[in-house]
Amino acid sequence: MLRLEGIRKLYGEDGDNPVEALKNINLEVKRGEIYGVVGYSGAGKSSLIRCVNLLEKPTAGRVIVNGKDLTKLPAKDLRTERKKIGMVFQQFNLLHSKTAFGNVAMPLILEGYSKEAIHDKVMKLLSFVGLADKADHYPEQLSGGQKQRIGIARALATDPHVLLCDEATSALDPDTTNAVLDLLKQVRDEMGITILLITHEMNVIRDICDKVAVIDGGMIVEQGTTINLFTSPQTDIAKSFVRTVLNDALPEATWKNILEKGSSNSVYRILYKGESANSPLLSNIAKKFSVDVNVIHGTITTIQGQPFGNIIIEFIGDSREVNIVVKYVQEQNTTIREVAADGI
Amino acid sequence: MLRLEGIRKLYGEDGDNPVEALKNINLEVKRGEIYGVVGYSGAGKSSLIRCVNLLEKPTAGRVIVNGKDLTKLPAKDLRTERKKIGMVFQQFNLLHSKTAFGNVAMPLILEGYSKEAIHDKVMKLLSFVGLADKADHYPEQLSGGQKQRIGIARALATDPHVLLCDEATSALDPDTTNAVLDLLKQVRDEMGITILLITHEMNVIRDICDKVAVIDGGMIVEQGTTINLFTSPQTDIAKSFVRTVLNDALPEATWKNILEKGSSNSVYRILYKGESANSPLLSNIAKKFSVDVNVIHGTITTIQGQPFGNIIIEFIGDSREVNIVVKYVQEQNTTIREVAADGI
Amino acid sequence: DSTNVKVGTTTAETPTWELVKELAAEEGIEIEIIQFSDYVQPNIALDNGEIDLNAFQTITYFHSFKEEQGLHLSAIGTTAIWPMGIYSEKIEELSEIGDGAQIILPKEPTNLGRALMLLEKAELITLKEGFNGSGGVESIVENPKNLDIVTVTAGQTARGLQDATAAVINSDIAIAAGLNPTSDPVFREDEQSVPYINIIASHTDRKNEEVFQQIVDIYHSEKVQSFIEDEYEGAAVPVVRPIEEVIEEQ
Amino acid sequence: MEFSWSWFWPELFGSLNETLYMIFVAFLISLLIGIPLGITLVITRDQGILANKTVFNLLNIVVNVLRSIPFIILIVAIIPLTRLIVGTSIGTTAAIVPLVFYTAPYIGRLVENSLLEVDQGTIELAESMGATPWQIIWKFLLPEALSSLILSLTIAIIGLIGATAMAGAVGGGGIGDLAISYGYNQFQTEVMVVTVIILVIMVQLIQSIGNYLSKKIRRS
Amino acid sequence: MEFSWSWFWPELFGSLNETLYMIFVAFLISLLIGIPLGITLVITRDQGILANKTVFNLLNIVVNVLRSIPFIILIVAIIPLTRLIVGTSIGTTAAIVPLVFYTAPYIGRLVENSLLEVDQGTIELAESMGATPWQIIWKFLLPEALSSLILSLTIAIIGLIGATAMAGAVGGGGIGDLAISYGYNQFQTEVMVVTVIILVIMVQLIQSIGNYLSKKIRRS
Ligand SMILES: Nc1ncnc2c1ncn2[C@@H]1O[C@H](COP(=O)(O)OP(=O)(O)OP(=O)(O)O)[C@@H](O)[C@H]1O
Ligand SMILES: Nc1ncnc2c1ncn2[C@@H]1O[C@H](COP(=O)(O)OP(=O)(O)OP(=O)(O)O)[C@@H](O)[C@H]1O
Ligand SMILES: [Mg+2]
Ligand SMILES: [Mg+2]
Repeated sequence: MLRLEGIRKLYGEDGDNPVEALKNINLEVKRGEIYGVVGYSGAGKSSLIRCVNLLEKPTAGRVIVNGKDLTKLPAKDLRTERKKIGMVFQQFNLLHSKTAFGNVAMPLILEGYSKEAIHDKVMKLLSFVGLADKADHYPEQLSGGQKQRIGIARALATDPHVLLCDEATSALDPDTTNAVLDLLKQVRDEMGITILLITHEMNVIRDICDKVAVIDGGMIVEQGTTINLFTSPQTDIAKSFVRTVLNDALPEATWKNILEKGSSNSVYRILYKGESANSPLLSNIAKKFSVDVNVIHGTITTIQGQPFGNIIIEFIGDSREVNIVVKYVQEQNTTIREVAADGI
Repeated sequence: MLRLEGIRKLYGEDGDNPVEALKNINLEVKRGEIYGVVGYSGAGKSSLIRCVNLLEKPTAGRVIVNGKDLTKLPAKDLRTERKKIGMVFQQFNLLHSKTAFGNVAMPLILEGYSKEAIHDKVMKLLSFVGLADKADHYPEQLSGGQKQRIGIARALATDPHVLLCDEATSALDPDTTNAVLDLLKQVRDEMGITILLITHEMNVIRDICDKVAVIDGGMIVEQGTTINLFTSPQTDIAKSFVRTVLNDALPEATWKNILEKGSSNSVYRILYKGESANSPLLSNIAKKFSVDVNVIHGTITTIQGQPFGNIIIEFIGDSREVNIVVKYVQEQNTTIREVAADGI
Repeated sequence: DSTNVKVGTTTAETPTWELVKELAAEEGIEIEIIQFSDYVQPNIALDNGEIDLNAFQTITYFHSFKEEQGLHLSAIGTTAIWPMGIYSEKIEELSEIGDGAQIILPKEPTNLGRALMLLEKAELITLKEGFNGSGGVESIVENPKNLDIVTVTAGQTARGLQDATAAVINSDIAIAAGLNPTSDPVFREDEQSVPYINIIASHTDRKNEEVFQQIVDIYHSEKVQSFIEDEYEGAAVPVVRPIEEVIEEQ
Repeated sequence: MEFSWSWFWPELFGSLNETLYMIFVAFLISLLIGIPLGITLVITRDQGILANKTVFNLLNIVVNVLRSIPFIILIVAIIPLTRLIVGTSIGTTAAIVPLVFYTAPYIGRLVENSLLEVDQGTIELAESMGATPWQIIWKFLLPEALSSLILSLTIAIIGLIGATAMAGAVGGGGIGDLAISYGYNQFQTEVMVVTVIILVIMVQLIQSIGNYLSKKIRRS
Repeated sequence: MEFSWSWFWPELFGSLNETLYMIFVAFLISLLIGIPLGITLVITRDQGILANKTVFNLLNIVVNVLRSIPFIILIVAIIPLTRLIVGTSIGTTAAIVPLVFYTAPYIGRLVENSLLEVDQGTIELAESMGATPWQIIWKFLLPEALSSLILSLTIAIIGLIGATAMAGAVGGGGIGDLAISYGYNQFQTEVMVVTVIILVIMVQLIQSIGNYLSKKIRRS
């Protein structure tokens, strides 16, 4: 549905210090997929998404949407294709001269919808994003999150085939974020929309994305299914992103506590996923061995429907017994490793 | 240091449909405190913070900063006070005509600092926010997060006594957010700056705030220390915010699983905090009773230096034995309650 | 329709033409007055046939203009003389004009050449040989007193009296500005000097049209003559002479 | 020559009539030419939505040429054209042609300046929606610039009023010419005062309407 | 009358000199008056940073009055003032005074329009920093509006060049007057062509510089 091939983007080409924001990006999003892109600030995420609908002309590479190479299309055909691509802008890009209603109505007006059809559709969308009562407000009378929601409603107005979201929930509180994500999921399920989504909130990725790409310095450094990224991130940057949701780094204070007690050599991290998460591992250990198990940190959760645990435990007991326990855990097909001095 | 008394804010007073954005807000932030404000989009957070430095004139109420009622000050004195109040804007408000350097330098220029002093200070701040190499870039050549960081650096330039942050990290990736939060903590510890901070990211609150207020519909519906809010939120809205970090709602899939196994009546939520978190509770249960303990969901973490756990466990075993276990847990001064049908 | 006649003129002469219009109406001639604030357009428009007559210029200006532009225009009647004078608030006699004195001249083409000739006649400057009234300060060949000659719009000449040593002022402007064109000037044009007689002009092809002659006759009527004398208080001196005679003398 | 009120009033109303006629028609036509001109200057410029060096340079020069010729010379220069359009080069209607040649490029420049102030994000938005250049102009650029455009057009119409005073050169008449011919040339202070007062009222009225509309649209 | 190049060249250079002198001095002074005027119109208006109805209304009316008076009448109206300032009402220097009266309010309006386009957030930012009104104007408003201001001033200076052509009325001379006196009134086509070409080049140059600077500042 959407394929980027060898995309390169150089800003300020003719200036003194050009910035290479994207270096050979290859990425494919299938129809109906929700694809997330994460990366540090300035990594090139916005540049990437803006290349998809050619708001930013890639310096090199091909952008294939729905089988057509957009970089090769004449202006008229590009417009036709763009109509099928909705976009939520990082900076909202609302029209100051239009009310909330007018902003959402804009793409419908361009399409030449009838007045009633526009009214119905817009009010439905505004209700969806919880702003039906703000229909007559102008952008400067709206809060940051309200502006963002207008941007989302607008992007969905014409039932696009592809939706590009640049930090579409970054200004939203968790509840509103969830509502928006539910809406996106619903739209995907019902209409098969394809979504490319930039975010720095890993819970958004966790809750909605099928696949993720991690971008750093203009390159994709890691990509794959969401569950894989969460359970076995490869790059440091991916690990650091995953940590924000899975909370797998031991807080300094806790670590200090442990060190003071002198028990740092019996602190282990246990990672388990899928079926194994359902067997009462900790309970078994306590029952079978003469060690006490203390969970000091971690998260047990569900990612894309699969249980997943990442916990740090302290074994209290004889060190030889602890070694036996560790072996036992390994036999259960579960990852266990001693926690290093930095708590990771 | 900073006190709001009976603040009320009515927008569009003379128009057809005025909006009452703030209703009788009372709030006090002590010197050196980091005070967080959370709330849904449109709750009135920005309005509140903008009333503190009188960017928005409150319709009623007093704004006392450093012992002075700002609403009563003549223009000149108000300016003097404002110089001591740094502000990070939700929409950045960068000057398009100035480079990153120029934007950060602005408050220093207004203060009449020498050229060298300005250069040193600005470059230090830019390095702090990781943008030393972007000093010569203009705002439109910066990414969303980079713009926000410029805004942060600018707000800190004149070593203000009070810092107002309106979603200062909402456009930042987790690592950058952490760096910024560390910086803020450091500034607070070293210079005793007082910080009022709006966010919808509960991990920001968790990591940095001493106190929190939850605002809804223009009113403060809950306020207190961060640890209290996290461990015993009172209002639904506070609970919903806490959930985003503590992850205390059981995912639907997991719950469905449990229901299918028919063991829903032995699913319990255990909440423990402070010292009690350090005794190997689960291990004790497993050892003492003939039930298996399976942790199906939850988070064990540290909030403001105190251990805190919020986990959902399934007891596998005889229901009478389970009842005994529940009593045992209660005797350990730990909260335990059966999980309701909605997974909460 | 020859009974409808468009006459192009300028503000100063409009009152007279209003009267002529009234009188002509009695004879079944309908006159439409078109006021110009410019001295080029009336001749161009006349040549184009956009107006039927014009009356605003001296015979000298008229001749040089039509010759240079190759226009087919003819003078068909005289109107009046608007004698120019050299006025001053600073001096009583021409001889008092000192070295480097500033003299203001009106700049409109019909006025400028005439003002220069007046200066020449006052023996302040010498113009190039054969100067026919068309041309500007570049026509001065000798300026023994190094006069600083500045050209301004006619309306400005009187207003600049306070600033300059002397000014050449049209008599209508002088009156309007509260000056007396007969007694105030330090030097004045001859009231009957042929070159400065203002004329009525038409397209050459139509110069013999009867209605035009009728209008000239009305202009020369007793009523109009006394009107001019009253209305302009001496600023305009009516001239009733056959046009052929004037052309010959010129 | 004495001043007479009985002569003056009908004269004044006639002139006012002429002025209003000239302003109305000339402004309308100038709008019709000037706004598209300004738009074209914006969209064809380097990095505009229909960037076209040739068209931009051409129009830019045409505007500059028209803007640099003194009005009286402009009047003469286009006499053949004037005659072609209105059948005569003399009179109030004929004066409208040079007035348009004067005002349209002026409006073009003012519109250009206003439109250039529209945020780049607005154009991005429009492009992302697949808007046609036509739609970008009408649905995005113009509405977003409207507040500034109105002030620009206010400036233009007041400039036009100033220019009508020169229409007397071709027998256009009007209140400005009345002021000059009688008030200035004939030293009739009464005429000068009354006409200037009328002009001031006219300008004040137009500016007030412009300010009001612009402010209402800007909402701040 | 014949045309003579030997007469023409020195005349042309003299006129060019006069024009440049008038433009330079008049523009400079007009800037010094017009920019503060425009700024004051912006900051004293309703909801401006120094909102003051009386000052705003007063200046608004003064600007309107000056903008509504035909240039030639403006010249007369301020003769006493001109005399007071430059000692005479005749000549190039004297022409500068009415040119300033014409250009300064014009610049005021253009500056006003440009400044009003500055984002409200910029002023908020300035206020949050405790900037004085003076600093808000110089450090925030003007730099942020600079690109548009430059185009506005380009429009103004070209308008001023047009007005200098009328300065001939008080003996100001200049290239526009040369064009009118010789090119137009005396039908010396050569003068007309050369002077108009010079004017066009001048305007083209100014507009190009304006466009270039404005674009460079806008960076897009
Ligand atoms: N200028 C204004 N005129 C009218 N209503 C306004 C204005 N500014 C804000 N509001 C309204 O006041 C309410 C509070 O706005 P505010 O910006 O304080 O919300 P917020 O809590 O900061 O939200 P967010 O998290 O989305 O930024 C909103 O409903 C908003 O629509
Ligand atoms: N117009 C431009 N000119 C020069 N450099 C630019 C331009 N736009 C972006 N950049 C640079 O390109 C890099 C990538 O920017 P981009 O906006 O894609 O980042 P991002 O990943 O979206 O970051 P964020 O999360 O902060 O929004 C940044 O270093 C930025 O400074
Ligand atoms: Mg971005
Ligand atoms: Mg807000």
